[in-house]
Amino acid sequence: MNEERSVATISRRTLVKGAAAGSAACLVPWSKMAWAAQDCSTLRAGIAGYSVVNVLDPAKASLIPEFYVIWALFNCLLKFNEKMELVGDLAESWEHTSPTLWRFKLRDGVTFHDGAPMTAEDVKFTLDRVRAKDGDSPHKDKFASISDIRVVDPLTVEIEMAEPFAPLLSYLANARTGSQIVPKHLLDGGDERSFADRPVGTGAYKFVSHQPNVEIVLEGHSGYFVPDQPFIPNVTMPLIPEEASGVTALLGGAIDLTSTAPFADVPNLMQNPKVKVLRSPGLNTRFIALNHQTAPFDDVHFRRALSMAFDREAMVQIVLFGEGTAANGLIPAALSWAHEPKRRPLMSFDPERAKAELEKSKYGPGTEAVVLTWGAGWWKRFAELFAAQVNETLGTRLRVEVSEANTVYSRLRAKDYQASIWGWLGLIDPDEYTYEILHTDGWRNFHGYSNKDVDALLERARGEMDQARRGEIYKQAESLMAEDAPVICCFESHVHNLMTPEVNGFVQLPYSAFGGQLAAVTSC
Amino acid sequence: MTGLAITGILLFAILVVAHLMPYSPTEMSFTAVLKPPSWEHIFGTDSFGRDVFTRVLYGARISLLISVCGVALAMSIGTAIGMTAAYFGRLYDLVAMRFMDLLFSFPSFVLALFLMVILGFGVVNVMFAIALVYMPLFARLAHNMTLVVREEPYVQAARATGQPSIRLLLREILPNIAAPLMVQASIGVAFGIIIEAGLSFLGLGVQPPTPSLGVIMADGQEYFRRAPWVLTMSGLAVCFALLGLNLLGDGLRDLVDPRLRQRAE
Amino acid sequence: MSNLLEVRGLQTTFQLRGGAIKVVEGVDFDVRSGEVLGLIGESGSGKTVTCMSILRLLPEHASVKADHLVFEGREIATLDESEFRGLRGRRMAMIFQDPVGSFNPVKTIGWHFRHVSRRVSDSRPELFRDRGAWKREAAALLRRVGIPHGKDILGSYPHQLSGGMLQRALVALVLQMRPALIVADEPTTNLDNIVEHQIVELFRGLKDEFQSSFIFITHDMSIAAKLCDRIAVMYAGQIVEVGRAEDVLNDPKHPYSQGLVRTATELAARVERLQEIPGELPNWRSMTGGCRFKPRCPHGRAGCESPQPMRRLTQGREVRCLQHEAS
Amino acid sequence: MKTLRYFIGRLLIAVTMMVIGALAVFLVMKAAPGDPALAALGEQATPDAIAAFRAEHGLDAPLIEQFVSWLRDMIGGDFGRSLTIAGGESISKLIAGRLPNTIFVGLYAVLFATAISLVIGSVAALRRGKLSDTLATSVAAVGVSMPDFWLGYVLILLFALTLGWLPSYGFTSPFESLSGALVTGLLPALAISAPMAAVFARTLRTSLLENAQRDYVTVARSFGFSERFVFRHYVFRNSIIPYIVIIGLQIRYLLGGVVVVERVFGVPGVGSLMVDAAFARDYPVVQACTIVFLAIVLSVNLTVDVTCAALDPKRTQ
Repeated sequence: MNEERSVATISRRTLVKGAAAGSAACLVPWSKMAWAAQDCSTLRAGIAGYSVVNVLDPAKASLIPEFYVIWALFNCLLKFNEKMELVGDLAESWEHTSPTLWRFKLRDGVTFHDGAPMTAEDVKFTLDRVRAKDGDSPHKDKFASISDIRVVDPLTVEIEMAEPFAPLLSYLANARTGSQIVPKHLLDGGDERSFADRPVGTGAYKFVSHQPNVEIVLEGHSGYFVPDQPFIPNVTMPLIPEEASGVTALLGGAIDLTSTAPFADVPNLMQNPKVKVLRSPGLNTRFIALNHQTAPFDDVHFRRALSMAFDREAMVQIVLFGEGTAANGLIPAALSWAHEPKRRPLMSFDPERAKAELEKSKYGPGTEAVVLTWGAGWWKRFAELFAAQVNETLGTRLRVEVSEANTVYSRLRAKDYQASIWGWLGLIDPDEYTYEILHTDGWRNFHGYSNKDVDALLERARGEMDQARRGEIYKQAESLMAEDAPVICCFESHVHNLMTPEVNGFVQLPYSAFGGQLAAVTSC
Repeated sequence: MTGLAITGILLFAILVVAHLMPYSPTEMSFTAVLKPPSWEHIFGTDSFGRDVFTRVLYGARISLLISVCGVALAMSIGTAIGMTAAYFGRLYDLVAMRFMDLLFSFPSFVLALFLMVILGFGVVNVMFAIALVYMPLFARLAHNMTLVVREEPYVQAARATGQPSIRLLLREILPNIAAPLMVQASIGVAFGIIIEAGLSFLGLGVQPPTPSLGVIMADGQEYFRRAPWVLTMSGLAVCFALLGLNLLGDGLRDLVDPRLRQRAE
Repeated sequence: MSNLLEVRGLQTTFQLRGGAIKVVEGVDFDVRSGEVLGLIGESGSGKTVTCMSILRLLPEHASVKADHLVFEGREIATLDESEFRGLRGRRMAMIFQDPVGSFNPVKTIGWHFRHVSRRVSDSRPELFRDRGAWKREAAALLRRVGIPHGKDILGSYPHQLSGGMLQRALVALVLQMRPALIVADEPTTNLDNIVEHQIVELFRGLKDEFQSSFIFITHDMSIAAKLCDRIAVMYAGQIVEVGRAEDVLNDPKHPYSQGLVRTATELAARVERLQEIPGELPNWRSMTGGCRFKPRCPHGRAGCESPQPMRRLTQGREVRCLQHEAS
Repeated sequence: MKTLRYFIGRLLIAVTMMVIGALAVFLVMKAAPGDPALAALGEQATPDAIAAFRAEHGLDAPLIEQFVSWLRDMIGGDFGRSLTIAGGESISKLIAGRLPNTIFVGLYAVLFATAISLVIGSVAALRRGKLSDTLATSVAAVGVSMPDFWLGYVLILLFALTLGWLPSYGFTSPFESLSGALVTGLLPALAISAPMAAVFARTLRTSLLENAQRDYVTVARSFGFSERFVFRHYVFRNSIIPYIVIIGLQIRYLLGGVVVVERVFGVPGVGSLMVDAAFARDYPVVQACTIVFLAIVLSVNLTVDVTCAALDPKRTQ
């Protein structure tokens, strides 16, 4: 950075600009009234519980708050409706011409925020970019089985699969998938970094500014293809580090809508006339990740013992204040067609059997191990409770080590851990919950778990186009997995959105597709 | 002397009463989650159904321990630096004291925070953070007083008899500057507790399940709308402890400094 | 010669944690207009307290009683605080021992003069005849007290001046207000001999020049001799002897006065071994009703235990001693 | 003239302190464990990605080289770029956006502390020994003993959640709406200022009492000056210097309070930035914030020194 520029960065003008932007995040009652007077020209949709949004480039994004924004800026070929059924978004229609060939007809007259029309070229470019073998997109594995993408005409695109691949459609939907359609004319040979800073999509809202750790400002995309959406011309997305603070902000009139709610407060908030609470069983999974390459978790009996040594129901009550359901596997109940409703014995609290398993194990009571966790809030208490309960039942000596989320994540990937709380939110296909986490070369498999039969089943599921039958396979696979207890499934948490009574039209999806739902909001 | 009384009560509570409590500070009871204050739980219970009062007692013990160790460390190092600097003077004095001034120029909590980032979280590091924050205070105090005492005839005399400096510092000077240092220490302990609480409150300090005052408050803060008593009660306990220590410090100061004492009349 | 100040039965008590102690008791004396009354006695004999009692400058825990206090012909013992404040500075002022501590350290000498002048603007309107009138007056007074370029020091701060300078400045400050009565409380003790000499000379000059009366507190007979018209000797909170300066100094009647004078002459004569008064001031709590000098008195006799009144010897000569009962 | 020389002297000291402080921070930071590259790159960090990252941030240049360039940039007002919490964002920009808020809240707090302490301190001193004195003194004692962040929550509970008078969270920048800033800053400022006010009040009380016993006060009375005049121009005027010195000394605790309280009330200031950065192991940001805080303290001390010099003629000697 040269002198002039560095001087410029601290010139008063920037100060003012920065501060003004910074402040928009938080408002006093009357500045709210001021806005209300303008008949709600700005929807203040707080992203609670996160303070960091790095990249807004779909292919590169990984953190959930990043997607909260991306979902508002971009569209995919498909999307989920409120019943979680796949419907067309940028794609008008699609057909399955052969087990391995998909053809999508694109919607006509869709334009990017910069006015350029969206065509099949952009779709091809986007998907090629995401799946590029040498690329660094965290989502590339989802599209690994694509063999070729062909532009038939400006509004038709064909996707050729190496082998039949059932999850493809879900992965082309506007979720945490990275398949959001990006403009070729900007990115082909363009500067990816600047795109990540000033993303351009086809979404209902276009990017205005981003003040790191403070807020993201969006404004309506006049050329949006859904008639008279978006209803509300401007959106600001304040970043509020603590969920609890999010509530305070809402009650204090500083924001209209939150992305999440602190579990502790939900019951009270439901009673509170000043707040509307949306709640639904979440598409997510929370578990204790175990490193099979280190003692004591290299012993299947020990792992099973753990799995039965604590009370999942109690955990839901204590850690989530009841805002969730005890897990019966990795696939959440919200994916009913793939979820086993009958409680698996290995996933229920059974001290006797747990002790019995410990007998079989080569590690006795008094075994020591460290459970990683992070941050404040319920993550910490999650680990605390787990360790405490297990120690009480088995007489083991599990110890909690609090670190910081990023660090935990890199330690997980480096397999530099014994056990750690972990979880995935916003995954929309059973394949993500199972194949990616359990398959020998699933990219979310940080546990070193490998079971031929499970792998086989998961591969078969990918090829099975009939949803019912596919679901059965997953149930089978999970029952098999349960025997090895590769991870200790704990619970799924509900997803919540809080809003002021004035907010109407916001539809909540189980994967908390926050930004994606803003376009339909009619009033605030 | 109120300070002494309160501090006495405090010590009695954390050393004796803690053991008389029917509850464990760490053992969870899912039947008694988030119970508001009542006769069997005067501070109520937390999200794990643990008796907050019991936790506060044990927490106070740990916080106090951390703070005392930190301050003790600060006092020994700081005093050593201050005394030697004043005694030997010259460049060493200049460099050492300037460095202390530098440390003194950092906002206390910022310095602690910075150190936690470097060293990582945890009990011992909180102790070091406190020590680092208070070292310059003691260094300055010791420095100034040594400068005075050094000129006293008996010190000069001892010097003349060619006593080794170390011995001189320990035998002649230290005893004469000890009292004010102790005063500073008792107040330092109070501030130490605040620092510990602050760091742990942010989640950068002591880590659960170790129940330090800061940890308890951090936990209470998470659901303080649902169960305000956890945060408020533990906070009140902190105030009580600090009040005791501060008053104690003032009392000691009056005792030590006759000018101030006579003014107190 | 009329009396400017008449003090009768002055009694000052300090309320201390240990109980009340009478520091000044049964003090009677007059100050005639235009004269210098020397108040003499070793330190702690209550000289300063006596004067501060009259000016009501003692802290709250001191209580002052007097049968009557007549100043300029009016009873001032009964005046309420605000009325009395009207007198302070304007009519009666005090010059304290420590010149350095007497000035407000954060204000210039000029500041002091300005506000003192304001204080007396009604009695001395000429000071504000025009801007800077008070300045000129101040400069003149400073010159008078021996600070030639007075104007310059108006701008300087106390800590920039020497003790002697400040003492002179303080005197000038008081004179600026033209009070009728000036109490000078050992104004020379903190100064070295030369300066002391100069100050004493200064007072001699002033005494003739300004028509004010002085109470000059000192423990130094030689100064008293140079300066005073009359002398009152104080011992242990009582006046033990009053008289014209030369009488008291040449022929002291009270054993204590005698002792004082002897030491002084010996001092002047540079005698080898000083013959000091044996013993020391009695402590306030163990004070008996009788003669307070008895424990140290060479002529102690039966009867000294009973309270001793002032005994009139000749016109204007009184002494508090049993020896002079007869006459 | 003297004052000017004095000021320049102070300034030089402050600047040297600043530079040395910066060096200390830099070196310590370098000694810190943990790989910023790993912390920075999210999911799927490939070895070559890490290498590239390290190269981009010059993390593998020799220490001294890194230091020199870092210092040069910093003097130019460029603190480098954030690693994790605002990937790639220029830290100077981050801080520039937040510094005004921090300063505003800080000043606001000092203002409160001063106002409160002036009243309590004077009352205590004037009614010394009386009930109001004991009351004031014990209020002060309690004040010092309250952790500011806890007080913050109590205030929220009271004024925002129970009474609903004041916003419980968030802060309006003074640049946007001064009144807004004053309202949103009220609770944070109160929380921070309580302990300060207590300390200030005590100092004021003691030095008032001390000065009330000085000779020049008696002398002033002997001039017949009114009690009010004596209090104003003698007692108070002479007590104000130690009072200001204490304010200067306390600023480091005050800023400490700001850090936590900003977090509690969601004030987008340098303090909350530093806490976020601390969690995310964003070393450059933590480093920058620390230095900014150091700079604030030093400049405050400088101001205090100069003010005292102006108020106390002895100083410049």
